Amino acid sequence: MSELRLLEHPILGLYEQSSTQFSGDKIKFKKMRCSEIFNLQIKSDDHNSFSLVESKLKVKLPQEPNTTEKIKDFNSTIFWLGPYEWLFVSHDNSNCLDKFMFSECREYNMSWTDISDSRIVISLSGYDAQAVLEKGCPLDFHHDVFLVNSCAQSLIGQASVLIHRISCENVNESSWMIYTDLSYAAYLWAWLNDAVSEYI
Amino acid sequence: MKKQPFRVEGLGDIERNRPIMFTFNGKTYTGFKGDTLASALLANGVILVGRSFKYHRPRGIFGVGVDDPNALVQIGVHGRSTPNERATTTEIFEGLIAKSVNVWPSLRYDILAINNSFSSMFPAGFYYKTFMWPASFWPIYEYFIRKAAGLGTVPKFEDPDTYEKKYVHYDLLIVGGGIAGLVAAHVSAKAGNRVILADERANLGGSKFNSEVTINNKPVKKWVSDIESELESIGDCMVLKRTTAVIHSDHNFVVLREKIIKPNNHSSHTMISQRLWKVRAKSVIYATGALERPMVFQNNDLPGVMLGSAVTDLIHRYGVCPGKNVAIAGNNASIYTLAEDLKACGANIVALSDSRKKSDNNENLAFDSEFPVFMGQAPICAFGKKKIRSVSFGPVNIDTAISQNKDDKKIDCDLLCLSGGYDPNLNLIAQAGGSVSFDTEVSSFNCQSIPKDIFLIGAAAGNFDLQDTISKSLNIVKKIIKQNGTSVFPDIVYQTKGSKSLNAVSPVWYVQSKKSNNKQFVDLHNDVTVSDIDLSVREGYKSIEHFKRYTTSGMGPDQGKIANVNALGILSKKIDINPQSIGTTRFRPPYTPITFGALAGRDLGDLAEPIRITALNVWHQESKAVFENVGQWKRPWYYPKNEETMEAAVNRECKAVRKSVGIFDASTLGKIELVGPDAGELLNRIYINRFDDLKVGSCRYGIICGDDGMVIDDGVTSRLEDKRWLMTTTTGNASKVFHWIDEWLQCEWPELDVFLTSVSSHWSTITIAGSNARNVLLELAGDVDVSNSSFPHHTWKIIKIFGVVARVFRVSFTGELSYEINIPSRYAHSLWESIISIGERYDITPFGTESLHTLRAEKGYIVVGHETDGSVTPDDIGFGWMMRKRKDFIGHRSLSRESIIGEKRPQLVGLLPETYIPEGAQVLSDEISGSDKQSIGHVTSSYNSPSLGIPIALGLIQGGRSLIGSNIRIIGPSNSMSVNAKIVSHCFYDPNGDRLNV
Amino acid sequence: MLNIPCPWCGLRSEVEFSSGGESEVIRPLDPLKKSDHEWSDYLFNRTNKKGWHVERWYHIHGCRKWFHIERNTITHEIRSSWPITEKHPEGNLSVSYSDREQ
Amino acid sequence: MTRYSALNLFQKSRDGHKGWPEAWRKPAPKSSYDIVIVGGGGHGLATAYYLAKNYGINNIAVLEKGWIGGGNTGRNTTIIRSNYLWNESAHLYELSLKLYEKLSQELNFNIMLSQRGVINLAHSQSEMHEVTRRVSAIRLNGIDSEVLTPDQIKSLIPIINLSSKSRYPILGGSIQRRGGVARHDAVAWGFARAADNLGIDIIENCEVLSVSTSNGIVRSLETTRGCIGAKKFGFVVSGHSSVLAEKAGFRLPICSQPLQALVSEPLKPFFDVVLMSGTVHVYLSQSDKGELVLGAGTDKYNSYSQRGSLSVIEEMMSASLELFPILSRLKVMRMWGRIVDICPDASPIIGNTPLRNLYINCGWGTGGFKATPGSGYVFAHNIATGEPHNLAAPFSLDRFAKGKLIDEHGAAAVAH
Ligand SMILES: Cc1cc2nc3c(=O)[nH]c(=O)nc-3n(C[C@H](O)[C@H](O)[C@H](O)COP(=O)(O)OP(=O)(O)OC[C@H]3O[C@@H](n4cnc5c(N)ncnc54)[C@H](O)[C@@H]3O)c2cc1C
Ligand SMILES: NC(=O)c1ccc[n+]([C@@H]2O[C@H](COP(=O)([O-])OP(=O)(O)OC[C@H]3O[C@@H](n4cnc5c(N)ncnc54)[C@H](O)[C@@H]3O)[C@@H](O)[C@H]2O)c1
Ligand SMILES: Cc1cc2nc3c(=O)[nH]c(=O)nc-3n(C[C@H](O)[C@H](O)[C@H](O)COP(=O)(O)O)c2cc1C
Ligand SMILES: [Zn+2]
Repeated sequence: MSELRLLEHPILGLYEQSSTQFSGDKIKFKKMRCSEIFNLQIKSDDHNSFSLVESKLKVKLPQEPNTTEKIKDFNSTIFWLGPYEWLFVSHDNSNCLDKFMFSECREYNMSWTDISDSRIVISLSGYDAQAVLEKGCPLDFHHDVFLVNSCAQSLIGQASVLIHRISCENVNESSWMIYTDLSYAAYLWAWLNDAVSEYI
Repeated sequence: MKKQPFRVEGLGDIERNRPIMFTFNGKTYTGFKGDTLASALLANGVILVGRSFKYHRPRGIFGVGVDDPNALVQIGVHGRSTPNERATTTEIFEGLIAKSVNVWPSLRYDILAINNSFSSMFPAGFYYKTFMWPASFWPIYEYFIRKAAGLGTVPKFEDPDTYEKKYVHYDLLIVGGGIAGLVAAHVSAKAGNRVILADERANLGGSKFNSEVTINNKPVKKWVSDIESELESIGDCMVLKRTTAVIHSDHNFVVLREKIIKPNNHSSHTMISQRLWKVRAKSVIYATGALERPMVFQNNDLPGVMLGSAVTDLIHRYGVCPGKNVAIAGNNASIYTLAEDLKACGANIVALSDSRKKSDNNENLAFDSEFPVFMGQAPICAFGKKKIRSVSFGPVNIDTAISQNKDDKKIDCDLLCLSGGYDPNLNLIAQAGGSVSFDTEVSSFNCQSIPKDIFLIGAAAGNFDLQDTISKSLNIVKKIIKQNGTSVFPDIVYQTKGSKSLNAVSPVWYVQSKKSNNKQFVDLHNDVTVSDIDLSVREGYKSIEHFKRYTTSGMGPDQGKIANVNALGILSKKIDINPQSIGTTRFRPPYTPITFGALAGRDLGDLAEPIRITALNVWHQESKAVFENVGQWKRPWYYPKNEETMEAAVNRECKAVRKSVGIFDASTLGKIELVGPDAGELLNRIYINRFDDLKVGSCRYGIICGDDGMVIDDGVTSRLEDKRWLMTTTTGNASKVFHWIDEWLQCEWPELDVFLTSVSSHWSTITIAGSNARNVLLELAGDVDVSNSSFPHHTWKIIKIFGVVARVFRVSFTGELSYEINIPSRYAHSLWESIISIGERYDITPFGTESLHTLRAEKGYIVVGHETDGSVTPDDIGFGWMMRKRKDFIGHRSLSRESIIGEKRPQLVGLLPETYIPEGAQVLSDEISGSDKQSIGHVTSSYNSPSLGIPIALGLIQGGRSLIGSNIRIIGPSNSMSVNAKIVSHCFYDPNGDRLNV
Repeated sequence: MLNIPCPWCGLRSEVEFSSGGESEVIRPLDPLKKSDHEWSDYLFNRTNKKGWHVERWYHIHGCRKWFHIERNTITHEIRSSWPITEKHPEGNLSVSYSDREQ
Repeated sequence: MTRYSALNLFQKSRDGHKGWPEAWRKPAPKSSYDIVIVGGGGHGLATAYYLAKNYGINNIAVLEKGWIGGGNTGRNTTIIRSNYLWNESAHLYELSLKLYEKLSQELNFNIMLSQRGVINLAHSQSEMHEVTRRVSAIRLNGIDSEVLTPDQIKSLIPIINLSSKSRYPILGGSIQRRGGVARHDAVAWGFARAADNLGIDIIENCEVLSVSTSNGIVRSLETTRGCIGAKKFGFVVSGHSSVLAEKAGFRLPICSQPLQALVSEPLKPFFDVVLMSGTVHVYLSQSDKGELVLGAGTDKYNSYSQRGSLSVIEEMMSASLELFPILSRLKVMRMWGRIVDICPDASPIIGNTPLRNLYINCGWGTGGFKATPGSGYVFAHNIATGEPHNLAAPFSLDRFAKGKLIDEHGAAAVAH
C-alpha cells in the first residue's frame, strides 16, 4: 500500500504546468492558497451571536460594506461579503480558526462553514497591476475610491472574484489579492497571463 | 523622390524630412509622416479614388475626416487586410498598401459603370417592382444582384492583431478636443476633477487648429500644444488622441475606441491594434463640433468637388492645396476665409458664389475686383468625366437654385469647394436621449433638451462664436465642478483674437431644372439623388423613416453624416412640410464604424467562456482522458486505453463497474450546505418530497420543480447534523439552483431561519462503484465499520482517511454498491491516486461520463436535461408517488391544473429497439401509424448496453406506462433510420435492486 | 449598460447583477386554495409597466442580496433602491414582502 | 393597382418615373369601421389583407401610431424558417412559410424571399441529441429538415472555423433548405399596398390612447386622430401588447424586453446561408446589399427604451469571431434595439380576450417575422368568424390557466 498520508496537491492543472508565477519589471503575480477560509453568517437581529464572535476573537466584525478587519491573534482577515455575511481567511498554516469557533457555533444560531479549499488566491502587484484589473473588472480602482484594505466582490472577465487591496505605495504601484472559486482559477490565471502580456 | 505637385511649401504639420512610401491601386507614391492616405494622394494629384456604390460613378476625396463618403479603400494584406477603411482617417505608414473597393477590373475602367447608363431603370426601390417573373427565376436574379453588391472584401486569413478593453471611471468625460473641449478639460482638471478627454483625430485643436486665431496672445497651435502638455502633467487627467466616442449607453456609460499606432505596422508579430475604453462618467460633455454640409446640384459628385472645410484642413494641417484653378460656392461667411487661405497658397480663384443676397460684412466686395463673385447664386451643374472641368452657376429662388440652361455661366476649374452650412454633430447626444429641433437660422438641427448630467458645448451646441463659446463652456464646467463637490473654480481667462463668427446661412437645397437629367446627389455613399426623393414622395414614402428605407439615404457607412440634413431639406420642400415636423431618422450607435475585433476584445478561444476544471484535472489529463464540454466544465468523457475506440472504452469501463469496481470524478456536482433550525422546512418546500423527517446520518433522493410544476433538477440531500444539511444538485444546474433557493429564501420566505453556503469547490467528490467498492473502502476506513448493516444504502459517515476528515455517502447512480467520498479539494488528487493503487488488485477502472450515463440508463435512472426538457412533470418520469399530497411545495399547485391531470401525458418507459437508434428519434405507435404519422413521443436516452449486450433506450411516450408490452416504430432524422421496438419498463438491469443493497 | 445602486455596495455595473423581474409578483400564501385562473395570474401574468417599474435585482457577483429598484422602463433612469424585505423608502409602493396578502 | 413589373418599370423610366402612384393611400380616419386593427406592423397589415381577401370584409382600418412597419417588422434580422419542435408550432410556421413562398406574386411586390437555407449549429453532445430530436420531429410533420455533419457544414460555409480546438467545437447541425431571409420593409409595404387596394384604410400617425369598454365589449378607441368605433377590434402591437391590454383592463403573460441586432458595412458576397448557434449565441446572414446582419439574445430586463446593453453586443461579437475568426477587421455600421413581447413558453398568443369583441395577436417575441403571413391568415379567420382557426387554437390565451404551454424555449434558445 502507498504512504499513509494524503498530500496537498496543486490544483490548477493545465496552467499549472506553464508558469505558476510571473514576475516582470512592472508587474508580478502568483498563486497561493490560504490555509483556512470560513464563511460566517448571522441573522441581522441575533445580538448574541454577534457578541460571541466579537468577544472570542477580540475584534469587531466589519459592518461597513466592502471593508475588512484584521484579527491579529490569528493572522487572519475578515472580509465583509454582504450584510451579515463574512469571509474569514487565515494566512498561516495552523488550523486555529476552526478549532476556536467549531464548538461554539453549534450552540448558536449562526452558520460557520469551512470552505478552505474552495478558493484560490492570486496576488497581483506592480506598476501595471491596476491597469490589468481594469481590463476586465468594472470596479473603480482609483485609490481615493478603492481604499487600502478594503475589498469588493465583482467580476474579472467572466470569473466571480473577491478583490482585496493590500497596499498602495503610490498611485502607480499597487498590490492586490484576488480570491476566486477553485474551478474558475485556471480560467482566471489564463486570463491574467493573457492580460499581462501587454506589459512585458 | 517624385515631386508632390499639390504640396504647398511652408504649411501644415507634416514632417517633411520623413518621407513615407505607400502604394495605391498598385502604384507607389510618397507622402510624409503626418499625412493621411487622403492628403498624401491629393498631394500627388490623385483625384479619382473610388467608384460609387450603385452606379459606379467616378469619385474623389470629398471631405477629410469621418465625413468623407467616397474614399473607401481596402488596406493591408493577409490577416491585416481591412475592408472599407477611409482614406481620410488612415495615417500613412511605410509600406502601406491600399486599393479602391467595388471596382472591376480597375478603378479607371470599371465594367459596372455601365449601370450609370441604365440608371433610369434603377430608381430607388426598383427591386421591389421587378424580378418577380417568372417566380422561379428569382434565385438567378438574386445571384446577380448579390454579385454587384457590397464594397470591400473579407480578408482570407485570421487577424494577427489583438484588441484590448478597459473599464475606467471619471468625474468628467469630454468628447472632442477642439477649443471648446480643451477649455473644459483644462478648467475641470485644474479644479481637481478626474477628467478624460478624447478626440478622434491625431491632433487636438479641432477645426480651429489651422486658423490665424490667437488665444491669450498665443497662436492657436501653440496654445493647443501648451494646454495638451499641461493636461498630460495632471495626475487624474487622461488625454486620448485617435480615440472616438462611438456609443453612449445608459447612465453615462460611453464607449471610446482608441486606434493604437505602432511604429512598424508590418510586423508579423501580434500587436495591439485597438483599445475599447468603457468609460463610466459622472458627467459627459460633448464638444464634438459641427460638420460642414455640401450643396446639392447636378453632377455634384464629380472628383474635384470638395467640402470647403476639407480644403482648409488640407492646406493648414497637411500643406496640400488640391487644385490650381478653384471655384468656391457657399451660403455662409466661411467661404471668404477659405478664399483667403487659397489665395495664400497661390491658388487661382476662378469664381465664388454666395447664395445669400448680401454677405454679413460685405466681405464679397473685398474680392470683387480679383475674381467674379456671384451673389444670390449657387452652382447648377458640374462638368467633366472623371474629374471636374467646369461649373455653372445660377440664381437662387427660395431655397433652390434655378437653372436657366442657356444663361448658365460655365466657368473652368479643377476644384470646386462647397460650404452649405454647418450641422452640429449630434449623433452621440441623440444616442444619449437628447432631442433635436430644427433651427431655421442655420438651417440645421440643434439639440433642444439634454438628459441629466450630459452637456453640449461649442459648435456642437450651435455656437459659432469662439469667445462666446468659451464663456458658455466655462459656465457649464463651473456647474459640473460644483456638482462634483469642488468649490474652488480655477481662475483662468481665455482671451481670443482674430476669430470670425459664423452667422446665418441661406440654404440652397437643390437645383430646379426643366431640362436636364443630370443627377443631383444627396447621399454620395448610397447614390441617392434628388429624383429618388421625388419618386419616394410620389409613392407615399414620405415619413422620414420610410423615406430613408425606401431610398437608402443615410444608410451607408457614414450614416448620412453630411447627407441627412440636405435630404431632409429637399424632402421638406417636396412635400411642403417644415423640417421640424418631419424630424430626423433615429440616431444609432456607433458614431463611426467599429471593428468586430474591438467589441469582442480578448474573449476568444479558450477565454471565450471560462473553462472550469476540478481538482483532479491534472490526473485526468495525464491519463489521456477524452474530455466533454458540459456547460463550462471539462469533464472526462471516457479514458481510452491503447488507441481504443470510444465504444470499446465505454464497454470496458461499464463492465469493470458491473464486475468489480470503477472510480469516477463527481466533483462537479453542486453542493450546498444549509444551516439553521428551519432547513428541513425549507427543503420540504424546495423538493416535491418530504425532508424534515430525515434522520441525521441519512440521505434521500429528491426532485425539484419550478413553480410551473415542471422538473428542473434532482439530487441527494443528507442530514449532516440536526441543523446542518448538505444538498447536492446536478452539475449543469449547480449555481442556478443555489441562487434560485437563495431567491426563495430572501424574497419569499425571509422568516425561515436558514443560511446557505455553496461548498461545491471545497469538497471534491470521488465515487467508487461496483461490487468491490466496499473492499476498497475498507482499506481507507480505518476502524470505521462500513459493513452493509452499519453503513447501509442512503446513509453517510465521517471517515478519517489517513487523518483527513472525509464525508462518505453511500448512494448510487449506477445501480451498484457505491460510495461518494467527499474530501477537501487539496487532498483529492492524492486520495484518488491512493485509491487507484489500493484498487489495483481489483482492477479498479476509471470511468467517464459516457459510462456513467450508460450504467444509469441500464437502471432506468433519469438525467435532468435528457429525460426532462422543461415540460416534464414528476409524474411523467415516474415520480408521482413521491409528491406530498396536501402540503405546499414549489410547483405543487401547478400540477393539478386542468391539462396536467386531464391529459395523456408523456410517460417515461423503456424501449427495446432492434438496433441502436439515436437519442431524439421519434416514436410512432404501431396501431395508429398507417398514413397518419403522428409522433407519440421521443427517445430520451439510447445506448448499446454493455451489461445486457443489446441496444436499450428510454423514451417519453404519451400514455407510455399503459403501453408496456406493445410494439412501436422509431424514426430517426433521415429516411433510412427506422426500427421496430418494444415498450418495456424503464429499468433494464437488476430491477429488484439486489446489487445495491449488498 | 445600467449602473445599478445596490443598497449595500453602492453603484455597480449591470454585469454584476441579474434581474428578477417585477417586484409586484406576489405568491399566494395558500396556493392549493386558488383557482387555475388565479394561480396562472400569479405564475404568468405581468403588469409589464411602461414607465416607472418596481423590480427586483440580485447582486449575484457582489453581496448576493436581492433588493428592489424603481426604474423607468422608457429612460432606464433609476430613482431609488431598497432592501428586499423593506417598504419603499417613501412608503408609497405596495410591493414589499411585508405587504403580502395575509 | 398599377402593376409592378419589369415592363412597367421600363415604360415609366422614359418619363423619369413620373407615372407611379402612391403605394397606399393616406386616408383620414372614419368614425367607425366594421373592424379596426391596432398595429401597422407586418402582422396587423397581413391580418387586414386576409380579412378582405378571404372574408370579403373591406370596411377595415389599420391604426398605426407611427409609420407602418416601423415596429419590429422593420427592425428584425429577417430570418424565416418553420423547423419548430412541437406539432402546433410546426404547422403554424409552415403555413406561414408556404404563404411566404408565393407572397411576392400574391402581393405583386418583390419581398425578396431568399431561401438560401437556415443552418443551426450543435456544439455539444446534448445539442446533437436536440438536433436529432428536432429534425426527426420536423420531418414527421412533413417539413424539410436534415442533419448535417461538420464536413457538410464546411462545404456550405467554407469560411467557418471547424477546429476541434475551439472552445465549443462544431459537432454538427441541421439545415432547413427552404428557410432563409426576406426584405422586411417590403413585407410591410407589400401587405399595405395590397390591403389598400382592397379598400382598407391604413391610418398612420394614429396612436390608440385609451380603450372604452362596457358590458364586456369594446365600444371605441380614443386615438390621436379622434375617436374610432368598430364592431370588432384586433390588437397586434407586439412589444406594446401589455400597454394596450392594460388600457382594455386586463393583463397578459408578457414581458417586454430589448432585443438587439446590428449590421456591418457592406461587403462583397462571402456568406450564402443563414447561420444560427445557441451555444455561442449569435445568428447571422448577409443581405443582398452586402451587409452582414447579426443578432443575439435579449437583455434580461423589462424595457421600452429601444436599446439594450453593450454586454450583449460584446458577447455576440465574440461569438461571431469564434465561428469566423477572419471577420475580426470588419466594422459594425449600425446597431439597434427594439422591444419584443416574450411569453413564458416562447410561443405566441392568438385568439380571444376577456372582452367579447376584442381579439389579440402578440407574444411573438424574438421570432415573429417568419410568421407574418401565417399569423395574419389565422388571425383574420379568428376575427371574421369569432372562433380560432384550427392551427391557432392551441395558442389561445387560456392555455396558461390550463397549463397547456407550448414550450419552444429550445427553439428560441437562440433568439431569431
Ligand atoms: C432585433 C430583432 C430581431 C428579430 N429577428 C427576427 C428574425 O430573424 N426572424 C423572425 O421571425 N423574427 C424576428 N424578430 C421578431 C419579429 O420582428 C417580430 O416578432 C415581428 O416583426 C412582430 O410583428 P408585428 O407586426 O406583430 O409587430 P410590429 O412590427 O412591432 O408592429 C406593431 C405595431 O403596433 C404599433 N403600435 C403599438 N402601440 C400602438 C398604439 N397604442 N396605437 C397604434 N399603434 C400602436 C407599433 O408602432 C408597431 O408599428 C426580431 C425582432 C427584433 C427586435
Ligand atoms: N466645424 C466647426 O466645428 C466650426 C465651424 C465654425 C466655427 N467653429 C468655431 O470653433 C469653436 C470651437 O469648436 P468646437 O471645439 O466646438 O468644435 P471643433 O470642430 O473645433 O472640435 C470638435 C472635435 O471633436 C472631435 N470629435 C467629434 N466627434 C467625436 C467623437 N465622437 N469622438 C471623438 N472626437 C470627436 C473632432 O475630431 C474635433 O476635433 C466654435 O465655438 C466655433 O466658434 C467651429
Ligand atoms: C436586414 C436589415 C438590413 C439593414 N441594413 C442597413 C443598412 O444597410 N444601412 C443602415 O444604415 N441600416 C441598416 N439597417 C438598420 C436600419 O437602419 C435600422 O437601424 C433598423 O431597422 C432599426 O431601426 P431604427 O434604428 O430606426 O430604430 C438594416 C436593418 C435590417 C433589419
Ligand atoms: Zn451588493
